[in-house]
Amino acid sequence: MSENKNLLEIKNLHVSYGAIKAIKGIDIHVKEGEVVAILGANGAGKTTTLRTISGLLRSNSGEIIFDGKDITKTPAHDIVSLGMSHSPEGRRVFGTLSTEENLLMGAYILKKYDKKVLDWIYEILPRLKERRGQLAGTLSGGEQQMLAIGRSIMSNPKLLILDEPSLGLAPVLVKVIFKAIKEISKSGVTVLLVEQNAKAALKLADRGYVLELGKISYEGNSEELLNSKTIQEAYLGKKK
Amino acid sequence: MKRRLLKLATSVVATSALVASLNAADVIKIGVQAPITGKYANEGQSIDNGVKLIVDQYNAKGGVLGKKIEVVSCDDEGVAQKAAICARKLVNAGVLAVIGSYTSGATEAAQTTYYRNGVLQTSDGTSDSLTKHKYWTFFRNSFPNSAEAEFTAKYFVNVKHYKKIAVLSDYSSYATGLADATAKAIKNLNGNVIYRGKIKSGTQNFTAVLTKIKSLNPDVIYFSGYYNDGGLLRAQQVQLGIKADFVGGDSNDNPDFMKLAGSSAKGTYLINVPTPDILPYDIAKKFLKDYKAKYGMMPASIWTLLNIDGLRAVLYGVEQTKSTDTKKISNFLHKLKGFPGITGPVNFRSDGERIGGGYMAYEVQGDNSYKIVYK
Amino acid sequence: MSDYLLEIKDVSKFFHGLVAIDDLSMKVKKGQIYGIIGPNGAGKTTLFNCITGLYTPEKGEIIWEGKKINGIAPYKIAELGILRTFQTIRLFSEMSVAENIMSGRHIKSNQKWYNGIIHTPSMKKDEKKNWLKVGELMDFFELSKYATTPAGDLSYGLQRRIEMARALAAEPKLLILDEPAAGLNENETIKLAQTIREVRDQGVTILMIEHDMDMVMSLCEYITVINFGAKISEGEPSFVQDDPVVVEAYIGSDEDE
Amino acid sequence: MDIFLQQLINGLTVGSLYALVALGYTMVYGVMKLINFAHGDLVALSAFAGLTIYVEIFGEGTNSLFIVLSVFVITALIIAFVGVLLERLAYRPLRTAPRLSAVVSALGASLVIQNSIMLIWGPNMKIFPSNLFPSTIWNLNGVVFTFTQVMIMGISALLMVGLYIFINKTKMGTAIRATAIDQDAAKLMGINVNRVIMTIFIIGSALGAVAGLFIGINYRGITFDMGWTYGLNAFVAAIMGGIGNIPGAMLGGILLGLFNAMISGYISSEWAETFTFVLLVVILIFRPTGILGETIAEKV
Amino acid sequence: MRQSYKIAIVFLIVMGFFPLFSNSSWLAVGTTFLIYSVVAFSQDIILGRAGAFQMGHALFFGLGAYATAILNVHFGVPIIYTFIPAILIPLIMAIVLAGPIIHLKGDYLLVATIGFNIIFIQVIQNDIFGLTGGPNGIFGIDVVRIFGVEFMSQTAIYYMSFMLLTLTLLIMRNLDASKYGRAMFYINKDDIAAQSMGINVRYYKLYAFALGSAIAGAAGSMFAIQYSAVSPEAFNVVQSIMFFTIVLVGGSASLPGVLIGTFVMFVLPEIFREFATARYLVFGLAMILTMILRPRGIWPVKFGNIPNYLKKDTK
Repeated sequence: MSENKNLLEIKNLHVSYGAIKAIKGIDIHVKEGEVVAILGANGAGKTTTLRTISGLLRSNSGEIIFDGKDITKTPAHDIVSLGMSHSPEGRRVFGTLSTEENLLMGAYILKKYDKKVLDWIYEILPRLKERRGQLAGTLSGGEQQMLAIGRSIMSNPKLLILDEPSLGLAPVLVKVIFKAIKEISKSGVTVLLVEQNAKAALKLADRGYVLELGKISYEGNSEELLNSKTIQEAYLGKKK
Repeated sequence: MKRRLLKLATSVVATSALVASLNAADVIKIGVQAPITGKYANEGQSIDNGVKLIVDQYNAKGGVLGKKIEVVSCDDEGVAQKAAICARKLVNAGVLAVIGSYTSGATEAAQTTYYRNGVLQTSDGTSDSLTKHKYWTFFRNSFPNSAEAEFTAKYFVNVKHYKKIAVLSDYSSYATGLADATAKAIKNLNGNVIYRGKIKSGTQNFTAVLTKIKSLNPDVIYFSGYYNDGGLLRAQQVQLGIKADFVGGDSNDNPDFMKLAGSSAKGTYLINVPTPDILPYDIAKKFLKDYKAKYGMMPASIWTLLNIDGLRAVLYGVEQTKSTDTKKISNFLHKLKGFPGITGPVNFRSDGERIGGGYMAYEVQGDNSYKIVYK
Repeated sequence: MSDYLLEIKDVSKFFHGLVAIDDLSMKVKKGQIYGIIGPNGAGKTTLFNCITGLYTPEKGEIIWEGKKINGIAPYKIAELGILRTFQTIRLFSEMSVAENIMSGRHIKSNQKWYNGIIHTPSMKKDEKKNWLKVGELMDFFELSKYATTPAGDLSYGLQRRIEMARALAAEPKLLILDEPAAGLNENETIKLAQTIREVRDQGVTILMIEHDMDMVMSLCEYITVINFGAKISEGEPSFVQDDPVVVEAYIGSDEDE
Repeated sequence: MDIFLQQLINGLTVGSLYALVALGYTMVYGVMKLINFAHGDLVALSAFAGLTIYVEIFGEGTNSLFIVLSVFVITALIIAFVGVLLERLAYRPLRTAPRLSAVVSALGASLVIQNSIMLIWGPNMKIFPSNLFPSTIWNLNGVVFTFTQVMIMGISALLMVGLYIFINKTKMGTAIRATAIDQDAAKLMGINVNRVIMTIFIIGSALGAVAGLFIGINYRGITFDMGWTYGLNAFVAAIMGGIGNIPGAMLGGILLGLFNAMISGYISSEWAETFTFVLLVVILIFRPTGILGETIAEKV
Repeated sequence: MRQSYKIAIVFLIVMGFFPLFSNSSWLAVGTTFLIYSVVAFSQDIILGRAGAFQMGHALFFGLGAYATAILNVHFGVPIIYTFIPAILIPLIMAIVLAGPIIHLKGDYLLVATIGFNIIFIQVIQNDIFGLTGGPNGIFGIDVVRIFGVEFMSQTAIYYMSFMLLTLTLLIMRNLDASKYGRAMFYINKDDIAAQSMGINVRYYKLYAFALGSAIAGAAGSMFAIQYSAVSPEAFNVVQSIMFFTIVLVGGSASLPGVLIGTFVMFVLPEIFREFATARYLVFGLAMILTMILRPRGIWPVKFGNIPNYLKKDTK
């Protein structure tokens, strides 16, 4: 699997918010078929990285190459057509649209949405089917997260970017979400996710990066990361 | 160094001021304060044109008292506040007299400033309040609302025998004044005013008020405001199927009234002093000919001619008193009797009111021409 | 009067019917450094917003020095001596550092309504007193050289410091810090911990949310752990750190083990 | 009773026009959070452009269904183009600027359009010919309505239903709603936000153009500054209904038209505007974001 | 901001000597400029400082003008005594009107204030209690007399306006260096942070409304004296929009900005009056361009005015 070519490659990326440097030269690559996790504390720059990749933010310098194309300056909506899909932090579902309308928006770039994909989403996330006519804003947090993920695979992406999919969810729901992500990954979609639930994330991921203050402080295989003290330290402050 | 500069600067300013005042002595400045743009632009432009025509004719003959006449125009847009600004401007420009403005409101707003600065003013404004202050500087070149109101009342009660009369005006002082005076005059003749309302000028949609009037079932709707609202009122009245006659006060006498009313114009009655084309005087015919020759069209309405008579009377006063002292000219004009005007003999009362006047009622014909139905 | 400066009694807060804080209780002693930890989205900031009056809890009581304060306007809470910093920095970014800190002096300044129009000698004295206090704080937080720089132009670490200086300028009894170390580097974090201790030693009680566990564990004397709006553990750092419930909530549960 | 019904028809006619114009305000606001002060002037421009197209292309006095339809279509296209141009030149460069900068730009655009009209067509009132629509008048037990009024109410209703279907049932419509809710999320769906905004300006301007032509045909006299009056009323209607909310704009427009007619008819035309704004302020005191507007809690 | 005080002083000196070099026509323009500058500053207190979207400011300007006009013309009160009600009436009305709506967010507050302005115009057009003179307004306002001396010449009125502007600038300076002025900025920049620092948002916004309206009222009184006439058009929404625009085009809360704004919006049209109608077209274009090129105004405000004794080692 690791012999596959790079689907996403980030080289020496720098990003600023006004005067504040949020990302200070990071390199990340994601191979086809992989699941890669970016871990790190709040304010480390995880979300900024993802938003820059999907074109919502502009980088100061560095390169982002997706599927062989330089997308550093491509607008967000065009990046979607290239096969990248980003499920943002905080779910950001369209509250006054129904669940199904939200899903159909996910397939906006397609001439006509793929019925099979929709059915498949309803299959792996059956709760969404029950709620298909309901306004997304009235769904529970877990259901909204399911919707956000479902919405982001409606466009048949090659790469799925997930930002904190388990944020604020009860363990039982986290389970459902991660199961769905696993399903999606199994179907051949490459996944890049940012997670605070390190254990769950690393169990799913092939590789991981630890981001600290806008720099990569550690990278490696999931097992290495899981067994290393790094994570324990980063999260629980068990002193070295 | 600084002080020297200051001195130099003051002396330059002083000399130029002196030069300017010397220049000023060579010409007589006449101000025009009129609505050159805005709602009443065609009336305002016509007045401005008329004044310039007369002044050109005078200057061609060498001016007055050997001085050239210069026209200074100021656009008051028919708006009182702009009129107050114009008044300041024209006074500051050093005019001897001001012709205008067209509307009573704009005239009144400027009146005090002219009075305080001793500048003569002659206007066609018909609002009774214009001569109320008895300013020695003011001369009305038309006839006051009260005269029109009495004529209208007589026509309604004694001639047309209307039983139920609805009276409408806009908010302007002229129109409210005329409407109130007319309503009062009708009551004095034991006529029956069943409705007295106001519309907001320029709002276009008068159906709500007209529907209310419809419920009262009047014989006639009298509107004392301006043509741009009058035409629409008439059109919407007919649309709403209100059978009453429509009678417009003097300010409805404008070609745009017919255009706005469209097919509904026919059968409308208008009350005004004689229209330009039926003035019998030679001097009137000559003026209209000259105006047409210079501007390629006829003056907008009788109001231009009335203002021109005001101008001619003032210039006559300058010539007769051989003076540019406005107080002297004013004293002369207050005693003016029988000066041959374009709109008939010009006579002023001591309060600046023009004496005389002959109102007529016209019926608009199918081809938008007027037929005199009462005078 | 109770022994506690701040008491949270069975407080619940809902958003659109979803529970954000669930029947939460806790007690903060005067002079304590009190920590609140929990995963993102657990409801910690919501709790702070309830305490500072930005939100009104649907249920329960927030008791400050023996008096119920829920439902009171935020500016009155500040007048009571409860001041805060924000998770996402909320500085007056176009204004200078000094002016930012001066906003904390607002409630301590006794200028009258007419002093906005006419300056009086007593007002000038008041003005000077407050500016000098700002000067002291800038010295304390090592911000003096940025006094006239717009706050928004400075780095994350400096901005966090300004926020804290601003809150301290109001001479609070309780200082609420929402993730004060987020975005700081290691050195800055160590210095921050030191500063917090010094502030406490001046008599200010501290209530903080923090993700940097090194800092929380070494600094806080008492910790409450929140997950899904509810308290799952509380106690001294050493206890909390080893509580299996906490470990699971943080590192994440193993799914199908 | 027939007087009441008559006032109802008067109110509905004006209300339909307000609603058409209000939609333009509310759609732009919904997506861009900008009060497009120039929208009212586009309405005025439409009346002048329509008149010129009619007179110059077809000749005054001619009339047929084809001609009237052509005048409407051509005018709507021109105004839609001007609307797009407006967005492109005056608003797009300011999308990330402080909000008030865009408001000033909108006010500037309003001045530009208004004064362009005045320079092109002159300051005087222009008058629409009376024969564009048949002058048919129906009288049902004393309640009178004209062909033009029926057209105004009918076409407006049709356009509004059409817009409602477009917004709620089509992909582009859903994309517009999605963009209004969350621009970043919309971008992540692959929605080209610039194109959505362009579409909104096309639709809003075209609806305003139809309203402008109706105003010309029904009220005949058009002035370069009339956009301000209609614009303000429509804008108030949009706020009443809850700005950003499409059904709200329709509701607000109709409500305002009816309210105006009833106040003028039964209480006093002298105080109609006062009543309107008192109503508005009262609505805002009790519902700070309008009748159908949502209350959005600020995230801290 | 210290720099802007210097600019203000230079400006005052220039304006103080202006009458020596000017004829009465230009003096009239100068007077208008001074009066409108005062109104613009008062609008700036509400919009530029407190950040309340006030688009009905002409209402308070008008209240002052009408207070002077009505008291003088109908009740024979000498002009000099009408100053006090011309300040107090707008002040009280500002609190009464803004009170219930002060919590409204941005655009909603904007439309509500437009509404108040329109209601005001309708009230005076309807000649309420026979006092306001309807659409034509009130004419024949007296000149200022102090101890029997008439201040009637354009120069006298110019200097009265000049004094008013000087006073306004003084108030602005005092406001800036006070708890009240700073509170407005804090609310404007981040009202949630401001509340959390103990600032009563409602109170300070109302304070801004009251102070701004009172100053506008004083300017209104001067306006009535300058033209010896007042009428509704001078105080309608279009005027309010002008004041609103002046502040934003010039630069919110910036002394030189507001002066430039007033100059651009009121004096340039006077100078270019010859171009008659095209000038507004150019104006509109200039407004758009200014905002695109300088979104925060021609001369944006610079913060950082701290007392000298704090400037130890600033970089």
